[in-house]
Amino acid sequence: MSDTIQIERLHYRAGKNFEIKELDLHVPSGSIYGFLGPNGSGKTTTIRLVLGLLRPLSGRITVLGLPMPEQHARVLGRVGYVPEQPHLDSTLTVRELIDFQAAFYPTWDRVRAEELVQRFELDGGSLFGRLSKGQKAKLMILLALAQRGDLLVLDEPTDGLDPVVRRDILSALLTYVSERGATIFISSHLVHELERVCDWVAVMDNGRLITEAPMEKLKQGTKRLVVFGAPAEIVNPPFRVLTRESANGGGGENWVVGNWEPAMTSYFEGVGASVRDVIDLDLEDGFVELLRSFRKGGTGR
Amino acid sequence: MIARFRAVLNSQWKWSRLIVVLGTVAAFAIPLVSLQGAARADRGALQAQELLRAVQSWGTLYPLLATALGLLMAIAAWAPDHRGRHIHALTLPLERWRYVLLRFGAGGVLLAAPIAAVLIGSSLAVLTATLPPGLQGYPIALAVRFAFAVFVAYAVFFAVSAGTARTAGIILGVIAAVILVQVVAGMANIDLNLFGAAQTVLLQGPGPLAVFTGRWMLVDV
Amino acid sequence: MFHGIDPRSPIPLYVQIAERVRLAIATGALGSAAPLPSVRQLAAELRINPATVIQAYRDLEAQGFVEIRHGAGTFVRELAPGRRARERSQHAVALVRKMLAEARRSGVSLAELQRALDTELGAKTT
Amino acid sequence: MSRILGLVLAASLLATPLRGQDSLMARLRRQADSLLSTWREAQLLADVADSLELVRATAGSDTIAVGGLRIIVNPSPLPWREAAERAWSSIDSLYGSAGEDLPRYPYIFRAVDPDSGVRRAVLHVGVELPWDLDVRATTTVLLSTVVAPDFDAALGDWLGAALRPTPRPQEDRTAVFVQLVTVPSEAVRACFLGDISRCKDVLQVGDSTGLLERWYVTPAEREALVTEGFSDYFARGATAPSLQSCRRHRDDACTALLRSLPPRTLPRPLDHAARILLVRTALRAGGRDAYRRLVARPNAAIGERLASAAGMDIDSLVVRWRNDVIASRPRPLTLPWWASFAALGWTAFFGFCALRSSRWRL
Repeated sequence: MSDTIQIERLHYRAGKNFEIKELDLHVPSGSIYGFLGPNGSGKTTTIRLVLGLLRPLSGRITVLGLPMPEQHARVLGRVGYVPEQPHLDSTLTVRELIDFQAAFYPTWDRVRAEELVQRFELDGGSLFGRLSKGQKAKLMILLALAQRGDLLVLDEPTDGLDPVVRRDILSALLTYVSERGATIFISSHLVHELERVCDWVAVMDNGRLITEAPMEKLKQGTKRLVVFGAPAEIVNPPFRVLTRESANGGGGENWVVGNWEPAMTSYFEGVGASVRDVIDLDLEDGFVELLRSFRKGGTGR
Repeated sequence: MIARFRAVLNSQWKWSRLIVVLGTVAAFAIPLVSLQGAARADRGALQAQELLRAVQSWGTLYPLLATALGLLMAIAAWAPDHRGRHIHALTLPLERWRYVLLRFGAGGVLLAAPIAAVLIGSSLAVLTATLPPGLQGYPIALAVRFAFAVFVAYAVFFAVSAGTARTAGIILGVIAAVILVQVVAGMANIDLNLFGAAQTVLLQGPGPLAVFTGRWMLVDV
Repeated sequence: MFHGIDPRSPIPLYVQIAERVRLAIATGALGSAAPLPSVRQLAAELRINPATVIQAYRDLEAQGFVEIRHGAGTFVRELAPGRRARERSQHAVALVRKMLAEARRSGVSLAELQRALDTELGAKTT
Repeated sequence: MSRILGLVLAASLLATPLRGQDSLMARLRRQADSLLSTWREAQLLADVADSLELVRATAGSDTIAVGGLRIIVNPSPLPWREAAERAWSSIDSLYGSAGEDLPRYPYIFRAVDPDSGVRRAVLHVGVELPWDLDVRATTTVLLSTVVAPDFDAALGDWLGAALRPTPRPQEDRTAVFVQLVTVPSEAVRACFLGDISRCKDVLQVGDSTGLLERWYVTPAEREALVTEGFSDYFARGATAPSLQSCRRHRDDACTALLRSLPPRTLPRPLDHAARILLVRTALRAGGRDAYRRLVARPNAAIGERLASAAGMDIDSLVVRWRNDVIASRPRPLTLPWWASFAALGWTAFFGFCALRSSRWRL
């Protein structure tokens, strides 16, 4: 299964204070790829690099099999992009914006566009500047979907929108994916939304990729263990210790571990400790723990 | 390619509607007004001299109108892009130079309206006015000169506003440097006449602004 | 039928969906040869990844509950009579097991649990 | 002179006691006599110097004779021979047979190196010119030094300018055309439209009585002439009130003012270019002896002299003159051809600069 987006050893620096070093990222085609990360972690920069808006210092980016930014003209024809801030001109009306966009994409699907205009209840004559935040988001999603692209790059599409609008957008997105089998690269802060929709997850912090794994593997693999009698130093465990704190009251310790398999409880007997309980973590807790351990330990994968 | 050009043309038309309409009205009115007042046959032999003077004074409006049209159209072409920090344009599936060419062409097409208005206005003016014997109208020559002036002005301001802030900065920097050197030379009373040199380079000869200077005479001997 | 699907629970979504379908079949809410919602419709409605729905339907097909006819959709298969009863009893056992784990975690002894069950069941039968 | 002497005396009186009174007068008289003798001596020396100068200027230089033209030049890279031939051809075409009288005295030219700063003896006779001129410039120098032979005052007054051969007659005709069209005078316009008698009036070759009415026919012209041409001249003194009334379109006031002008100061509607063109037309029409006939009777009326020179009556001469002028309408001053290419070139250049606008802007 080839990857829709491949980034190898990407190196980019903007000014003095921010830098992306040695970034490797693979988005399998047909997947819905969630891109998690705190503000300022380089998500938007990475997206702009993928779209050829920025020029990397070194490294290779391949989108839909073509090198970027060299082939940006051909690639962008098959990519729908929804930016974080609305990038459309506020003095044009919705109808004009749709017609403008239609002229630039050979695979433009006029029927879908009209259908989405009805569904999103957008008024063709109103100026883009006067639309509400939700309507603007809907219009940008409409433009991205109506292009019938093979890849949708969404930079916090539903951020700060009310649940109703979010629901409309998500269902329209998912309908599109199931029809066209397109790949979605979505960066968001709404972890629950990603948890529900994505089958791949990547976590990025301060310009470095912490982890990139299928959603299930990440969720199953991250557990909180209640451990008693564990020695201070543990020798190369099969799993990855993210954090290790003494539980408040009751002498045990709370561990958070990654890459966990159920069979690994036997390792603790070998070390003379006992695992009282294995608690599942949802994506949000897992994400928070990952970030904390990464920032403390600074270890990568 | 045609659909893309039409799309860019529509958006450009929406942004520069006012400029084009006002420009066209002005371009149509100036020649008519310049001849109307002065072509009174009852002034007898004085008519020729008065007519030439009037045409001469009204004539200075054409280069001004041409420069204004070029400047405003260039701004109308690039202001929205600058506001959106060019992201929308850069995500469109075409090379940058092709997009810029579309913008340039769209502006050019829209500027055809005022140019046609000058041609029609001046032809009409020459036909309706009773010219004194010996004087002749040159509507086409005037319209052609106006067209070149508009396009040169448009191209200059288009290049400046299309460029990033850096290129605009460079151009302004050069101008500022020339002025500074001239002032310093003036103080140190070295007889260095940069303005004169710049003027000859730009205005006379095949300089870019040569088409602006010269005789904007709708009616001449 | 699919309300309360919880993406945050450790149980994967496709497992939850498959379970709900089996339950519906077991309780007779889905008669034999009844059509299941299409992948696109269910994905849009529940706002989950279509691949998840597909995987759930495949598991069900593997377990013999449904058959996927390409282009026409997914339909419940003709089940042997005993199959529904066995399914229902399996579901009951799963419920009890979950209740026991919950009781242990909250420190409720087995005897107390037994007494609560009798009173609850007693009240129901009279 | 006496006043200064008085002063000197007063000063000396004040400065010195009175006893040497008579000796002062004797001394001044002796001084005056010695001054007189030195002055006469200087006179003699000057004459000698002039003759010497003449010899020196012409010594060691060759003379070039082309037709009636004889010029003495010092050896220099200037193309004298060719320039002389060209000059002579246009002199001959203008003056015809009268050209032969020119050699009465040769013209002296001395070419000097324009770059060298070395001090040269001042040349009192002949013309000094830099030697880096091309043929055209040298010809023009020659033509401007040649004076029309026995050119009389009456003709000079009428013409108002020197009659010189010109290598480029076409420019004069277009200049006259522009005048005929733009001069604010009804008579000139009538002439332009074909009324030959008006043409004769404005050229001042016909009947020259009542010129004001002939030249400035309509009140508007007269008023324009007064208010624009002579407003400051009449603004002072006695004529001020009539100037005000003339400004209020009172034609009689304007006419009175114009009449009050001293003779021959009333501005002629056409300037000298028109009249020079008329003379040229006459000389060209009259053949080789036309010039001789023109200057033959200095006190005859200008009209008759021109007619006799041209060998035709004055009316047909004026008709020919007018046809020449009408035929040479100036080429319409549209955009020069290279300007259009330059404009297109600059448009393309700046367009290209825009195309290079960098794509990496974020």
